[in-house]
Amino acid sequence: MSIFKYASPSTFYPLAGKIAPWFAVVAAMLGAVGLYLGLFRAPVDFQQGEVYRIIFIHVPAAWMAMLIYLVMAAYGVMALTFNTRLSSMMMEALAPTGAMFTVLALWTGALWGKPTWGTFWAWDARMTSTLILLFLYVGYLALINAIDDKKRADKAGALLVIVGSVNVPIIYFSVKWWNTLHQGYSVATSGSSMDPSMRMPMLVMTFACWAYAIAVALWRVRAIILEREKEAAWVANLYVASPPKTSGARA
Amino acid sequence: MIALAPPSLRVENLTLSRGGRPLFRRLGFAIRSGEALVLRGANGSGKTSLLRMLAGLTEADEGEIFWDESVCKTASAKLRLNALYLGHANALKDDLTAIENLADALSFDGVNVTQARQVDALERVGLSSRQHLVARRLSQGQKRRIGLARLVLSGKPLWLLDEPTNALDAEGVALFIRIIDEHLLAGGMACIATHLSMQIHAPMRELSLDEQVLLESSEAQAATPAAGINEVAGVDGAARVTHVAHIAQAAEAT
Amino acid sequence: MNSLANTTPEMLVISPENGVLLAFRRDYRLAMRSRGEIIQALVFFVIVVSLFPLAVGAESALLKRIAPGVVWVAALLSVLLTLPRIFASDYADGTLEQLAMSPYPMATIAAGKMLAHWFTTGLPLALVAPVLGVQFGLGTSELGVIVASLMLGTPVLSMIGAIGAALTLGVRGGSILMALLVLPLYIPVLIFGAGAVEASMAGIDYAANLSLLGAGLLLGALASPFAVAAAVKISLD
Amino acid sequence: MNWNEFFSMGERAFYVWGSFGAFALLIIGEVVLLRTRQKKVRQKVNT
Repeated sequence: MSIFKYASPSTFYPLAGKIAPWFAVVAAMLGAVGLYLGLFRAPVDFQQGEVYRIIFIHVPAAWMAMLIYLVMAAYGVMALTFNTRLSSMMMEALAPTGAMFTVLALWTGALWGKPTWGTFWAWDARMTSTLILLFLYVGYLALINAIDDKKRADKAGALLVIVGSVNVPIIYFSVKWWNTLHQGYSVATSGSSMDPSMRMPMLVMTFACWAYAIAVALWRVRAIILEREKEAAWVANLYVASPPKTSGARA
Repeated sequence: MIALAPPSLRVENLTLSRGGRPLFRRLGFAIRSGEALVLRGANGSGKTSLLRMLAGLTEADEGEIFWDESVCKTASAKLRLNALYLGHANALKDDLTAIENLADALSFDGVNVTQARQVDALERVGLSSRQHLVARRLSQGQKRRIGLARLVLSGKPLWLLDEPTNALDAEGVALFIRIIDEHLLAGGMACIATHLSMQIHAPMRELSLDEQVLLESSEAQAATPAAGINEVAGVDGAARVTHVAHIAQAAEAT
Repeated sequence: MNSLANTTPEMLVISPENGVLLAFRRDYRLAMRSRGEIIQALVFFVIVVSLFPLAVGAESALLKRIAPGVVWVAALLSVLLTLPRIFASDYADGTLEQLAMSPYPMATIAAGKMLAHWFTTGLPLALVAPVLGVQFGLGTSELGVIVASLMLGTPVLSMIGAIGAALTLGVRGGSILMALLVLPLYIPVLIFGAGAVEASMAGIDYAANLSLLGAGLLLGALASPFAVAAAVKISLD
Repeated sequence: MNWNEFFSMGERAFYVWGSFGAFALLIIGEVVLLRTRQKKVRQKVNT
């Protein structure tokens, strides 16, 4: 089928190489604009003063952490149903970035919690769920590294992320239930009631993170494709024709 | 009889690579009713993987398997219904006795066999006095014989056997030859992966996985020309003889 | 000697419930043959629970407050320890391949094996838990809620655990890896299970918790056999 | 625009710059790691 023309690694490799830099440039620009707006333009919050600016990276990071996991689950469904190797490679490419965003969300959440509630870790519902999401990422990465046969690792990883993604809403719901049962803290990101000049930087930063994640995932999937297709014919003549421009010309 | 219309198994351009290393590429062959195909090849040449593919356990990278001329995905239920796969492992539970293991295996095969016939089968394979012995205390050869008893009773048309005679003594091997001859005579089919020579009397062909060359068995007297012939059974059953070089070329083209 | 080979055998009825029943009876019989393992899991559960008073002191008010969490975490760990038993020995001796070759769908066989695993681990835990509850000073109604929550929760633990066990078959370092995969998914069951007991202690309505556990049981019963079957097929490939 | 007031972030400098610093560190770290991985693979392909 034509749609699978791009699903074969050999045709996707150059395509990814071409579009990844564009996303990187967009990410850098949006990131710069977002940081500028967030740090310089956004007004001081009457309650939390300057420290609230942390949400300009905390909230996008938390959203990205969740979004990337769900995108991985979508690729997982494709990997298991259409048996395309590329979708499981995309999963493997996205996972480290998703885990990074989760760590970033937890780190910035803790640093924001200390001045606001006096403790780095307040067992707040969203933060606890993000911590469990990090466990899911680590579980996936551990599983695919523990299985040697790539074909099995791909499918096992896909199944795990699909099962995990079914559980993510359940986890978020149960943690919220557990949190209201014990104490009522909650991260005060009342998104809607925020002053527009505060919401704008956050949106810009979110799109910056999207562009960044796409660029990094495409670059990493290129590395994964090369690692897996080392012996393939198309890889060999790929480098005979055009020596890589990054490092010195190879004999 | 095993089945009304004689079943046949045909395989076309089967490709499998393990850990980045291609085991075989665009492999094609057929097994007709009443015939045994013996898989030859060095260790790690993919004999077991090919058997497991025919058994519907392993998925091929490419290629189709035709059972009774209807194509089925390589790891499909239809294949599993008609095949009995005996791997290296004896597939016995150490805590169960010989008769319990046999009964369990047959019930999971979906076959209703009376206790009496199970005891007869165990007697036939020389385990009558040990049927209530826990499998842990049986020797490798005796465990293999439980597998033979299961073969006899399962009534599956296609037998996929991985080194069936290892750990069997001379008398055991003779017993195995008798059982498989009966099976083939009755119209059954078998695919046997082994490096030992098989004195099967029924028509037998050998497929060498190292060079992907299908050699006619001695009975068929087809002289093997110097270049080696890969006989790919056409749809109408007439053997289309294609030169091995052509196959190798096609393989590189993909 | 009549040759047994060519009499076509008569086929059994290949229906899902037969598959589940067959697999359950097989695994249950195997578990009974090594009864020691069942007792060991129970003893582990009792030991882990009795560690806590030694750790936090025997002051009854405190013990009563932590009782639900302690009992539930210990039950969860006991189930986790026995998960490899579902598939690992069958994978090792080659019987899992034969089960996969069976005309009974793998999902039914997996369901039967999960049921047998629950029957030999989860159920005994639920029955022993009240004795430990007394040790922690829980009232009779609370003991009833502990048993109810464990009866509803431990099957879900077996189902989710079976997916983890099947995925990590034959993988080096498999048991720790399996725990890593399975524990995050156990958290909702832990929250609602322990939450039910805590709610009953606080005298508030615990029916919601139990019904959510029941919902989890239903979702698990419908979805997990297919997930486990897929995981087994992947591991056997 | 007086810079040291900006950098003090209402005496919350540690928390704000700790967060933004981690943000920059993780992003740049990931890109650098990715670069080395690609270089390593390219060498392996060419040999």
